[in-house]
Amino acid sequence: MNAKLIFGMTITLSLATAMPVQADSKSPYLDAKTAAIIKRDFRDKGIAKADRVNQDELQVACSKYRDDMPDGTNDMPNRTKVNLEEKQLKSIKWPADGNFVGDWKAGEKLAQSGKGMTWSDKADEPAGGNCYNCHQLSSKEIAYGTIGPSLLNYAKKHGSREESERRAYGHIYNVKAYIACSNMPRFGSMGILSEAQIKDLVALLMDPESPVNK
Amino acid sequence: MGNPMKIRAAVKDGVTEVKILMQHEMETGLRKDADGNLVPACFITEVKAQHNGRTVLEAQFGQSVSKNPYLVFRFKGGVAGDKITISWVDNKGDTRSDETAISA
Amino acid sequence: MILMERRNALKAGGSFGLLALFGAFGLLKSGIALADWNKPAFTSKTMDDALAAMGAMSPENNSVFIHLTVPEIAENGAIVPVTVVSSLPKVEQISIFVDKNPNVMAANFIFPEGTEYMVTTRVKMGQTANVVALVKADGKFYRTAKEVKVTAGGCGG
Amino acid sequence: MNTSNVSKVVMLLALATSYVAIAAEGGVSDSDRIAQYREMISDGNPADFDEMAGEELWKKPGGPKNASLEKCDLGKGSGVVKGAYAEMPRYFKDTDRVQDLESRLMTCMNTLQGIPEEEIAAKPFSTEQKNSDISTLATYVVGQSKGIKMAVSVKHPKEKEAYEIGKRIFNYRAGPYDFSCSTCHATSGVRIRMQDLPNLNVAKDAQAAYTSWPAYRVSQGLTRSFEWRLNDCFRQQRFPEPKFASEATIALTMYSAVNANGAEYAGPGLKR
Repeated sequence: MNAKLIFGMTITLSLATAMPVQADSKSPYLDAKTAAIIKRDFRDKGIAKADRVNQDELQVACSKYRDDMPDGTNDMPNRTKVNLEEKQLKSIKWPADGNFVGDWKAGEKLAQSGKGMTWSDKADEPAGGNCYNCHQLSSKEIAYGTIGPSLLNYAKKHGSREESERRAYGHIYNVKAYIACSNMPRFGSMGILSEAQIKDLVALLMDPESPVNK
Repeated sequence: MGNPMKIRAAVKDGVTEVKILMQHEMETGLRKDADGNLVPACFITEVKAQHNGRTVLEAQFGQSVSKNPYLVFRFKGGVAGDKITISWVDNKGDTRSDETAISA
Repeated sequence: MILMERRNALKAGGSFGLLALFGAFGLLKSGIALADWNKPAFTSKTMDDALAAMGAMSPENNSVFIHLTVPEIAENGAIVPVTVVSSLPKVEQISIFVDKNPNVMAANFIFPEGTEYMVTTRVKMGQTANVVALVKADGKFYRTAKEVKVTAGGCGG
Repeated sequence: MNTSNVSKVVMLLALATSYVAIAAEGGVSDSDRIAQYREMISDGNPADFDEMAGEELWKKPGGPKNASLEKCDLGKGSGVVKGAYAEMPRYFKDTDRVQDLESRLMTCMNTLQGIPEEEIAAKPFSTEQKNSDISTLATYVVGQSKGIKMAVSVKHPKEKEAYEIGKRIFNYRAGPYDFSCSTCHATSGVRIRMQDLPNLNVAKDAQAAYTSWPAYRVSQGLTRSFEWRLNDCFRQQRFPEPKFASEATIALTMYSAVNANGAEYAGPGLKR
């Protein structure tokens, strides 16, 4: 969790304070009270420690504004968005060997697994990619989600082979470098998947033999 | 002694429809608990449905019947107020019997 | 209505003595003895073995007179609803199998005269498999089958 | 016509029917198939057993004070269970705060029966080994609102405030995956894996979702409360655990319940 700025640490508002409120959508009082409640009402369980509720700069901004909404209700100022994306791009660690592609079969297994980082997961078990939860990646697998776009025929859709590989790696490593408030996790930047695992997923997207491109 | 079941029996146009929901774990004997130990098999093996004492359906179950078994069947005859009795036995010899009256 | 049923069930639950009596004499020695639990059939690992144990070596395929209703997709394999209706005359029994379960035979139903040739129940399925219905009518066996896809539920987290 | 002719006709008719069925199949989506599955299992809900057990618990004297919960005030007066859930969460004068059903049950178990709240909160959810009393009681209480229209008030300032805080928690992104409730529940017509996701900001979806909880969960073989539903959402959000019946979970419940107003309560439900 590099690049994690801890917000919400300075809130000193007492929850016991009874204060007449005008409850509406723009209320600094309610924002502060919500933050204090969240800090107080969540606790450690398994590997999920209470400090996970502390937001970084991106999470704060994306809780306040919506961006990349399918219904077009984007209300984040463009300057904020560009600024956030530039910072996120810096957190991407590109492969030192210049190779983006691993084993697509290992990638398919990762894509099917929804495990990782919940309080019922174990610390020493590697996380899955959770890909099918939100994306279609095979015309044979009927249990795929639609929160994200279908990735069928990915290899044919994103320019030259090199560009596509680099794009795929970057999006999996930290999608927020491209879409500030995307629903997708920052798999590399947040330490969810290793470089090798991300390469396996790039292979799943790019290999002509993988179900994505069949 | 097993837990109570839910029985609904209703007659329409001379046919009585009986719906039964039984409370039973229906353990297959193949499942492991959180500690990795096999949970011993425990499942209903036989069910009998009677209308005023006459058998109207007999069933035998294996491990593949779902937890809290559900059963629907129909028989000719039966009038409102008649007694429907459902009984089961499991592989450990536990039994349960409940009854209800047919409604119109 | 629901309340009344609940009361009946609770009342039944409360009268232990009566139930013990039911258990000992009502069910097991009711005069109309239950057919024996067919152990060879219920412990068969393959359809062929199970059919042999039921005395149904080569049942005739018939999806016209046996109407098998199952969902095409089951959101969870723990409950798969199955309804079998037969329009054959003189049905004696209807059996339900899941061809890829560890023990393939799920249930067997025996129909006395006057009971309609239909039954609904729910079975467990470990994976995508065929649900098979076997009907014995007038001494002969008939079968039909349908595939049920068992899907990965939720987000697997 | 002899018998063999009759069977030929029947055979032809059946073939024709199955042909029509196959032809129509092109228009059947997986969502339709799942809807068909849910319809097929909708009768015979094992949650009925928890309703029965909950009613027994409600009426049975227990706790250090050996008292029943029959005098518990769920908001419609002492002992009134019918329709109470359809108006919860709500503001309670005696505790001077907004409470959801489980929170209120905890208050009653504490004041009427003398059971310490920590003891109740330590066993909030049923497990394979043992049903949780408070969860079973909740199943009974919600069943007494079946068919009654959801009418959760935001008239009291604290009710309005709970709703507004709930909305903020709903949109609060955090944790290693950057998830909030809204990641999955603020867009219409999407699904995760095979499951359709309700857009809880929209009345139609919020109504269908909220009024079907608590529910018997087929995959777990247990009846699950609304507090459990929220708890497990946070688990999958990769959050730490929300404290049982805390201000945070009550506020989120308030947000969901108010958005479901106007719909007939239909639980306890039956889910995959």
